[in-house]
Amino acid sequence: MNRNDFVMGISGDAGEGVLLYGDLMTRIAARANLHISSTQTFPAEVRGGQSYVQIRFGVDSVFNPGDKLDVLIAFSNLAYHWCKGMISSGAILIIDGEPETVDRAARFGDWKGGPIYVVPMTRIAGEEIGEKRAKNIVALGVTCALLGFPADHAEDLIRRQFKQKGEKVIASNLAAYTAGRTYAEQHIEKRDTLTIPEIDGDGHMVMSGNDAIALGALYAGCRFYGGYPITPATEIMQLLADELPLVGGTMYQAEDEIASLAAVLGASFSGVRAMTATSGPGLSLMSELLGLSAMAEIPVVVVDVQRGGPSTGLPTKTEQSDLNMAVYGGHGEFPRVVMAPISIRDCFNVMRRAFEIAEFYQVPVIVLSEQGLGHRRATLPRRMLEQTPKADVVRPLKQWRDGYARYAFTESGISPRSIPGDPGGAHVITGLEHWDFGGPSHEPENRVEMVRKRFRKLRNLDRKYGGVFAFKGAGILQRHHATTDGEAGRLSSVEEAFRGDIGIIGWGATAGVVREAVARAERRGISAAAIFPRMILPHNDMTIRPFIEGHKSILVVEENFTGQYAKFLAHHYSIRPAKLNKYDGLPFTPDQVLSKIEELADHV
Amino acid sequence: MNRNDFVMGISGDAGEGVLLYGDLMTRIAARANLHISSTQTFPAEVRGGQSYVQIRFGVDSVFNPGDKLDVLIAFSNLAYHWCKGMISSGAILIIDGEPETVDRAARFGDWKGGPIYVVPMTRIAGEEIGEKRAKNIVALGVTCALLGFPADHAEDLIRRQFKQKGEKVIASNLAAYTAGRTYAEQHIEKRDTLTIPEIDGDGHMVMSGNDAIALGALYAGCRFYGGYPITPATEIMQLLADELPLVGGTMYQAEDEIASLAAVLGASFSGVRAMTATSGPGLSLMSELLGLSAMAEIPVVVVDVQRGGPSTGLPTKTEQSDLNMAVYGGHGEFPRVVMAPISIRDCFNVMRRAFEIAEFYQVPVIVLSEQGLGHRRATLPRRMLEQTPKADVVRPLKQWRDGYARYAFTESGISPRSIPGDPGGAHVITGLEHWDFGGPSHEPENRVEMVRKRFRKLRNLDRKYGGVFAFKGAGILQRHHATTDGEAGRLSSVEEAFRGDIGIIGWGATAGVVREAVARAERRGISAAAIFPRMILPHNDMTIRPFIEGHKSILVVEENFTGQYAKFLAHHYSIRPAKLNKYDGLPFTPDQVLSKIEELADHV
Amino acid sequence: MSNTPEPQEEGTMTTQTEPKPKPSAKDYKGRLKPIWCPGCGDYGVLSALLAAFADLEIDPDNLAIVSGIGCSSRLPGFVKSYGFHGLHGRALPVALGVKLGSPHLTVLIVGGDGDGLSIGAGHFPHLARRNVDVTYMMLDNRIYGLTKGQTSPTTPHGIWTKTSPAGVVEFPMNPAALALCYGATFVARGYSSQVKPLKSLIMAAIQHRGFSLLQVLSPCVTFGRKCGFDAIANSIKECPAEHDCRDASSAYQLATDPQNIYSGILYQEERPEFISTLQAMGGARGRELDDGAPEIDVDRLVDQFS
Amino acid sequence: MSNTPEPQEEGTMTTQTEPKPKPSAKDYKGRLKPIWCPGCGDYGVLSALLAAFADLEIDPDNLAIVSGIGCSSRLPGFVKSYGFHGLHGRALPVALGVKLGSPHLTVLIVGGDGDGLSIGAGHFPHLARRNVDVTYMMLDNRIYGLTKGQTSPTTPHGIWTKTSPAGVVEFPMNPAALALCYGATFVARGYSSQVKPLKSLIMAAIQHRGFSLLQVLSPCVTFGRKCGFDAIANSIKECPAEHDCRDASSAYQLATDPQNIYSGILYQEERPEFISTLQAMGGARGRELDDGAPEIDVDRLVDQFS
Ligand SMILES: Cc1ncc(C[n+]2csc(CCOP(=O)(O)OP(=O)(O)O)c2C)c(N)n1
Ligand SMILES: Cc1ncc(C[n+]2csc(CCOP(=O)(O)OP(=O)(O)O)c2C)c(N)n1
Ligand code: SF4
Ligand code: SF4
Ligand SMILES: [Mg+2]
Ligand SMILES: [Mg+2]
Repeated sequence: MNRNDFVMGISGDAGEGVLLYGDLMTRIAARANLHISSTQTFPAEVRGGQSYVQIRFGVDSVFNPGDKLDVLIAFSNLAYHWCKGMISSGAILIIDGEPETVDRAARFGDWKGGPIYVVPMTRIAGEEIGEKRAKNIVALGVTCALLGFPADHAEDLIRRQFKQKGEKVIASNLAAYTAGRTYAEQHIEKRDTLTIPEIDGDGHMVMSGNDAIALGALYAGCRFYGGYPITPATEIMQLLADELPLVGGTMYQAEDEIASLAAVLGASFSGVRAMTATSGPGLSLMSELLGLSAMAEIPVVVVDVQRGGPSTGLPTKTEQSDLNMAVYGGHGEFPRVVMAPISIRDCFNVMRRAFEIAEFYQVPVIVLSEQGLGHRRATLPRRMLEQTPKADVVRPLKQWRDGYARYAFTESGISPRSIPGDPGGAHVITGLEHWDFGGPSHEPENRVEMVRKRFRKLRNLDRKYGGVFAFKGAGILQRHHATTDGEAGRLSSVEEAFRGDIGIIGWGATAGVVREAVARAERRGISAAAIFPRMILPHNDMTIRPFIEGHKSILVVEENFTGQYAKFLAHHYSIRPAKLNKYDGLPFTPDQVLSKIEELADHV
Repeated sequence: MNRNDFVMGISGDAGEGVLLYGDLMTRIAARANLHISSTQTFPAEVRGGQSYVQIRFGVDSVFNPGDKLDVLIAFSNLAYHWCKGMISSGAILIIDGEPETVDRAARFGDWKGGPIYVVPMTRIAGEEIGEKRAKNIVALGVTCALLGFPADHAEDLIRRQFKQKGEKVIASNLAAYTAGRTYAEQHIEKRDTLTIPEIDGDGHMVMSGNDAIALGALYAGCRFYGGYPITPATEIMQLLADELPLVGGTMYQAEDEIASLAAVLGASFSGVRAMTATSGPGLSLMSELLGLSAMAEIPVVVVDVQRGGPSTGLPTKTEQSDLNMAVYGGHGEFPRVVMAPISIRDCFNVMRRAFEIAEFYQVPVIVLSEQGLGHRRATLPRRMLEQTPKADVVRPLKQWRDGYARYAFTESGISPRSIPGDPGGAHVITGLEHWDFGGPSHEPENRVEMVRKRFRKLRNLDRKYGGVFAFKGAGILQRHHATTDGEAGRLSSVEEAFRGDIGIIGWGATAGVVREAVARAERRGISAAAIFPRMILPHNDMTIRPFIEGHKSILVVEENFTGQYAKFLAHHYSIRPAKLNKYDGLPFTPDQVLSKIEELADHV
Repeated sequence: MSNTPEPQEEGTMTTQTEPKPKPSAKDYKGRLKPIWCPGCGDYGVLSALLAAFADLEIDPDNLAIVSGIGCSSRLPGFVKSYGFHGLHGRALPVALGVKLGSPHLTVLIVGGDGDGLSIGAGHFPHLARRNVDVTYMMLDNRIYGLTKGQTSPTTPHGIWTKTSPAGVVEFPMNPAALALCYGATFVARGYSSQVKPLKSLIMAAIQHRGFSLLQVLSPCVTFGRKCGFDAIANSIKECPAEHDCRDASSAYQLATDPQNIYSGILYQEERPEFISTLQAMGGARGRELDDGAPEIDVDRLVDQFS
Repeated sequence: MSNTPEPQEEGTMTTQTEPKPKPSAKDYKGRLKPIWCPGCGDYGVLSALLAAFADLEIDPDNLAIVSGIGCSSRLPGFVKSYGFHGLHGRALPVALGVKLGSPHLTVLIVGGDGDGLSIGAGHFPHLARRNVDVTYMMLDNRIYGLTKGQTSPTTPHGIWTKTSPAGVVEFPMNPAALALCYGATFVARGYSSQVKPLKSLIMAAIQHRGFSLLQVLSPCVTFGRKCGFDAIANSIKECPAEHDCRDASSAYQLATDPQNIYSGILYQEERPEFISTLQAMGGARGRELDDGAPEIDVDRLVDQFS
C-alpha cells in the first residue's frame, strides 16, 4: 500500500454518524496538510438508510475519490458486508465488535484483505461515555491513533462541531475521542505500515463543489440569489442564505423555479449581479425565462447541478445529460454561454468568469456542474479565499444622453446598458422583437439586424474565455485560448499535449478521473492526452481543432447515454469519435477510463 | 396573365371588412371548383390596424399564396399605396372611388400594372343599402361579376354568414352584393381577359392549417384537449371547443400551459387519446412534463404552431426555430418523436400518425407546424372528411394477470399498458427511475436496462412512419420508407427524384414554396429535386441518405437563423450543405428559393 | 427478457359475479413498503387512508391516486390502486385530467405543503373553484421533508430552517382558509396522530361530490420538529359541536383562529360539480364511450368548411 | 452602426441642484403612443396613472414599471420610466426581484386578469403574504384581450366566449377578495371610467408601505363587452363612508358583495414590510451598497472550511 495515496471507506447505518465521522476525518487530514477527495455518494447496492463515505488521502493533490478501498471502517457486520467487495489487496479493516469473543473465522472468512482490527467501539462509548451513539467519535479516535494523526486538530474540530449543544456535549465527545485513542494505543497491536507522513504547511480547506460555487459567486460580486430547493443543488442556496446578508445581499427562496429566475432577472435588471442554481427539472421550468434573458439582454448566471434524468429520474445520482438542454433548450434562437467546471477548485473559478461574461455580453450563462461534483469534497489552498480578489460590486450612477437607445446597434453587438436610477437612461425592455430604443417592432429589416446583433456578441468570446485544461502524463496545462501558451502548467509545451495517439475529450467533472487514467496510461507506455474545455458554448474551435487533428484517435468520455458532446463535436468536425458512456448514475472510476484507453491503444 | 393561376390581394383598414371579404372569396372560389391558397399574414410594411388578405387561385392545386399580385382590391387610397409595389405587370386594380371625378393621373400615376377600375363602393353601400360598412360586400359583388363567378354560391354564403344577426342584416348584405354585381355589369367596361373557367365538381372545402390539425385530431380519436390560448395556435383550441363535446370529448382551458399538459397526461393515463397545442413559449413551459411523459411512458401529442422567437418574439409572424427545442429540449435524455406536416392537407394526415405513434410506442410526439401554415388556407377535397376512416376510440376493459409489470422489459421496448379501470392492472407510474413493476429504483443495472428499453422503442419507427415527400419537376412522390416505392405519385420512379444536380432538403411548411421553385427550375433547365421528411426524429436515414448521395450539391432551406436542420443533417452525414435561411418573420416566396437554386446551378 | 413485439392484452375480462368478501385495510396495501423515517406522521395518514378505503369498499381497480414530489407524495406507491407519482407541484392538474378523462374513477390527490402551496400554488385555486370531484389530501408537515428541511409556505414565522438562518420572515399560509376563499365545497382538517377521526374525515371527503380539501397535520420528525407539532398534539381541538358547516364565514373564522387549531369538517356545500356540467353539454364521457360513442357529424363539418 | 466594442458610460453624473418645476402628467408620457383599440378602458387607467405620478412628483429615473403579457401589459411602453415588459404571468416575481435588487426604486406592476389570476396565479399569494412594497394594478377586463376573446378567470359565469361555446362553466375569481385572503396590506378597487377617483387610489396604493393590490375594472370594448361592463357603469358604488378599512372582515364582505361592486380602498393595514425586515438582518442593500459595501469576512470563511 502506498501511504502517499490511499482510500478509506466508512460504512454504517443512517443513525450511526457516518457522515459526521467523514466530515471530521477530512478536516483532520486537511489540517495535517494531506490532500483529500471524498464523496458521500451511496454505493449503489446499498438500499434504504445506509450511509457511506469514501475518502482518498494523498500527499500530493488527489483528483477523485479513487477506486478500491485500502482502509474500511465498518460500524456493523452488515456495513462490512456491503463493502467487503470493494477493497484492494492488503486492505485494513477496522470494525466494531468484541475482539476477545468474536468468531473471526465465521465473521471474516470472506475477507480478502490484510490486517483486521476488531474494536469494541459501541462498548467503549456506552461504558466510558454513557452514550452509545458516540461510537463514531470513538472510532475517529481509534483511526487517528492508528494512522498517526495528532490529537489537537480533532479536539478543536469536536469543540466547534458541538458548540451549539453546550459544554456537556462537547466534553463527552472529547472524552469519546480520547477513549478511542487510548484504546488504540493501549490495546491494538498495529499490524500494518500505514502511517501518515508529517507535512509542513498551514493546512488546507475542505470544500464541496456546491460550497465552491456559492463562494465563487460571493467573490464574483453576486449579491442576489433567487432559488428553490432541489437535490443536488440545495447546498448552494443554503450556504448563500448564511453568507449573502453579511455582505448586504439577499438570498430569496421563491415559490418555484420560474419565480426564482424571474426574481433573478428583476434583480439583475435593477443592477445587481444575480444568479440561481437548480438541477435538471428546475432548468426545464426556466426554459422560457432563459430566452427572455437573452432577448432582453439581461445578464444572468444559472447553475445546473445535473442529476440522473429524465424527469425526476435519479435525484441523488450523477449524470451529464443536460448538455443538450443547456445548448439547445428553449424556443426560438438566442445567444447563450455554457460552461462546465472540471473540479471543485474550478467551480470557484468558473463563477467569476460566468458573472463577467454575463454582465459584459448581457447574455445568460449556464454553468453545468453535477451531483458527483457538487457533493464531492476536496482540499483547497487557503490562499484561494485569502488571495482571490473580490469583485467590486459598487455601480455608480451614470447620466445618459438624450435619445439613449438600450439596444443600440454596435459592431460588437454589445449595447451600452443603463440601470434603473441612472438619470436619462429610462427605457422599457421587452421579450418582443424591438427597435433599438426598445419599442416592439416586427419590421423585417430591423428584425434581421437585431438577430444578428444578438448573435454577434458571441463572436469572439471563445478567444477571450475559451480556455481548456490539457492533461498528459502527470502534467496539466491550462491553455486560455489558441494564441497564448497556457499557464501554471506542469507540461513543458503546448505541442506535448496536442499531439499523440489517443486524444480524449471530456467536459465537466469527469476530468478528475480522466486525468488519472491518462497518467496511468502513460506509465503503461500509451501515448494519451486529454482536454477539457471549460466553455462549451460558444464552441472553442481554435483549441479543440488542433487537438483533434493532432491525435490518431479521439475518444469522447461522458456520463450519458446518447453521447451529447460527442454529437456536438461530430457535427463540427465531421468525425466519428470513439465514445465511452456511462449512465447508471455513478461516476466513472479511473480504471474504467483506463480500460477503454487500453482497448483503443490496441487498435492505434 | 395566366387565368389558370392568378393572385389577388385585398387591402384595407382594420374596420373595413377585408378579412370577411377574403373568407367569402375563398369559399366562393372553392365552391366553383377552383383551388386556392390564401394567407392573412399582414404585409410587413403595414403597421397598426391594417388588414390584408392574399389569395391565389388555380385550376390545379396551388401550394402557396404566390409572389406577385395579378389583381389588387384596394378599399382606400392608403390601401393602394401599401400594395402598389407588390404587383405583376398587367395587374388589375379595383379601387374604391368616384370614377367620374377621380384625378387618375394624380392618383394612379405610379401604377405599374394594367387596367384600373375605379368603383364607388362606399357610395353604393351608403346610398343603395344605407350602410356604408357594407362596402366590402359591394366589392365582393363587383369582383364576382368581373371575374365571372356565378351569384348563387355567394348569396348562400352571405345568408349563412349573417344567420345569427337576423333576416334584416341578411337582406341588406344580399342587396349590397347584388348592387355590386349590377354596378359592374352595367357600368364597368371590362378591359382585361381574366375570367375564371368553368370546372366540373362538387366544390372543395376551405381550411386553415389550424383547422386541419383540429379535425385531424378529431378523426384520430382525440377526445381530450387541454390547452391555454396562445397566438398563433389558439384556433385549434377554439375549433375543438366546439367539436369535442359533440363526440363525447372535452376541451379544457387550463390556467396555463403547464396545467394544460399535466391535465393531458392525466387524461391520457386514464385511457383517453389526448393532446395540447401551443406555440414556442408554451412548449418551453412544457419541457419538464414532456420528460415525464417519456419516462412514465404516457402517450401524448403536442402541437407547436411555431412563431418568431425567441421569448415573446414575433407572435404573429412565422418561423421554424423550435426544431432544436423539440429535438433536444428538456433535461435528461428521453425518446420522443418529432413530426412536421408539409401542407394543410398534411396537417390533417399527420395527426392520425401522431396519435398512433404516441399510443403504440408510449412516447411524446411533437408536431411542428408554424404560423405560416396555421393561418394559411387552402382548398381540400370533401372526400378528406367523407372518406377518411375515423379512429375507434372505444377501449374495452382488459383483465391483467397477477404480477403484471407496467414497464416489463421486452425486445421491442414496448410494455403492455393497463388502463385505470382494468381489473388486475393496478400500478403506480413515476418519473423516478423505476423497476419493471413501477417502483422507484436507483439500482445501476436496472437503470441501464431501463434507459435502453426506452430508447429501443424508437428503433424501427423510421421504417414504419418515416415517409418523405419528394418533388421534382411538376411531380410529387410520397415515399413511405426505404423499402416501398411510394404512392399516389406523379413521378415515374424513385430514382427520378433521388438523383440529380441540386438536392433540396426542407421540413414543414416551406414545402409549398420549394415545390413550386423546383418546378420552375426545371422549366429553366436546372436539375433540382426536393425532399421533405415528415418525421424528423427519429431521423429517417434510409430515405435521406440516398437523396444526399444522389445529388451533387445539397441545399437546406429553413426559416431560421442558425440552420437547425442543416446542423442536424451535418452531424449525421458529415456534410456541409448550402443553406438558405430566412428569419424576418415572413415565409419564403417561390422566387427567393428559385434564385438560390439558380445561384447553386451556376456552380454545379 | 420476453419477446413481446407489441402491447398485448392479457385476455379479455371475465365477468365476476361471486360476491366479494368485505375488504380490510390490508387488502389495500401496495407492493412497496413505506420508506418514511420511523415516527413520520405520514404513517398515520396511510393507515387511516387504507382503513377508509376498506370501510367504503372502494374498488382498487377504479381508484387513482395522484401525487406530486415529496416524502408525502410517495404515498401512492404504498397503496394497491392505480397511481400517478408525477412532478413536483403538478398533482392537481394531473388529477383533473384523470377525472375528466375517466369520470367513473375515484380520484385522490396526495401531496405536501410545499408541493401544493409553493410550486403548485397556481393550480389550487383553479381546481377548487371548478369544483372538480376529486379529494385533495395535503399532508402538512410545515417543512420541506424530502429535500431535508427548508422553509415551506406553512413553516411558522420566526422558525429557523436551512434556508431561513435568521428565522422565517414570512407569515405562514393556511391551506384550509385558502381552500375556503377559493370556493372549495368541502374543507376539513385532521391530524396524523388521530387515526380514527382522520379515517372518518377521509371517508367524508371522498364521499363529497365536488372538490374536497383535507389538510392533515402530519409532523416531520426528522426536520420539522421545531415547527410547533408538540404544541399541536396538545392544542388541536375538534370543531365546536354547534358549528354549522354550511356557514362559510364561521368556517373561515375557525380555520383562521389564532388560538386554536380546529379539526373536523370546517365547511361543506352542495354546488354543481364540474364534470356533470360538462356531461350535461355532451362532453366528458370518458371510458363510458364504450356504451356507444357519438359519431362525428361529417356532413355538418363538410358544410361548415365549404 | 457605431463602432462600440464595449459598453461605455455616457459620462458620469453631474449633480443637479436647480429646483425642478412641478411635473405634469404629460411629463410622464413614454416614447410610444398607446396602440389600444379606440374606447379601450386602459386609456383611462393610463391617464389616471400619469396624473398620479405627477401629483406624487415621482422621479421617472427611480420608477420601474413591470408587466406581463396582454393588452394591459403594454402599458410600460407608454410611460417615461424604466420598464420591464416581461413574460406572461411573471410580472410579480420579476417586480419582487427589481425591488429586492434596488429597494430605493418605486416599483409598480401592471397586468391583466389572465396574466395575474390564471398563468400567474401561483405568484400572487406569495408576493402578497410577503408584503413586499410594490403596487400591483390588475387591469381587469374579464377576458383575454390580446389573444382575442377567450375565457379569463374573471369572465362571469354563463358568458359565451371563444373557448366557452356553451357559456363559462366556472364561477369567476375575485381579485380583491383573494388579495385579502393572501394577506395583502392594501386592497382597493377602481374603474377606468372614473379617472379622478382612480388617480387617488393609485396614489394611495403607491404611498402604502407594503404590498398593495388595486383591481381596476377596465372594459375591453372589442371582446369583452358582453362581460357585464354596461351594468358596472351603473352599479359601481363607492365603499360606504362608515366602512373602516382596517376591518378585514367587513372589507371581505364588501369585496364579495353579490349585489354591488364597491370601489375605493377596501382594506389597509400596517405590517412590517418584507425588505425592511431583510435589511434589518443586513441584506437587501441594493444600489445603496455604493455607500460602502460590507466586506467578505475571509478569515471566518477560511476557518469555517478548515
Ligand atoms: C421542479 C422541482 N423542483 C424542486 C424539486 C425538489 N423537491 C422535491 S420535494 C420538494 C419539497 C418537499 O416538500 P413538501 O412538498 O412539503 O413535501 P414533504 O417532503 O414535506 O412531504 C422539493 C423542493 C423537484 N423535485 N422538482
Ligand atoms: C406562456 C404564454 N402563454 C400564452 C401567451 C398568450 N397570451 C398573451 S396575452 C394572454 C392573455 C391576455 O389576457 P389578460 O392577461 O387578461 O390581458 P388583457 O389582454 O386582457 O389585458 C395570453 C393567453 C403568452 N404570451 N405566453
Ligand atoms: S423526512 Fe420528515 S416527512 Fe420525510 S419521511 Fe422523514 S419524517 Fe417523514
Ligand atoms: S382588445 Fe380589448 S383590451 Fe385589448 S386594446 Fe382592444 S379593447 Fe383594449
Ligand atoms: Mg412538507
Ligand atoms: Mg384581460
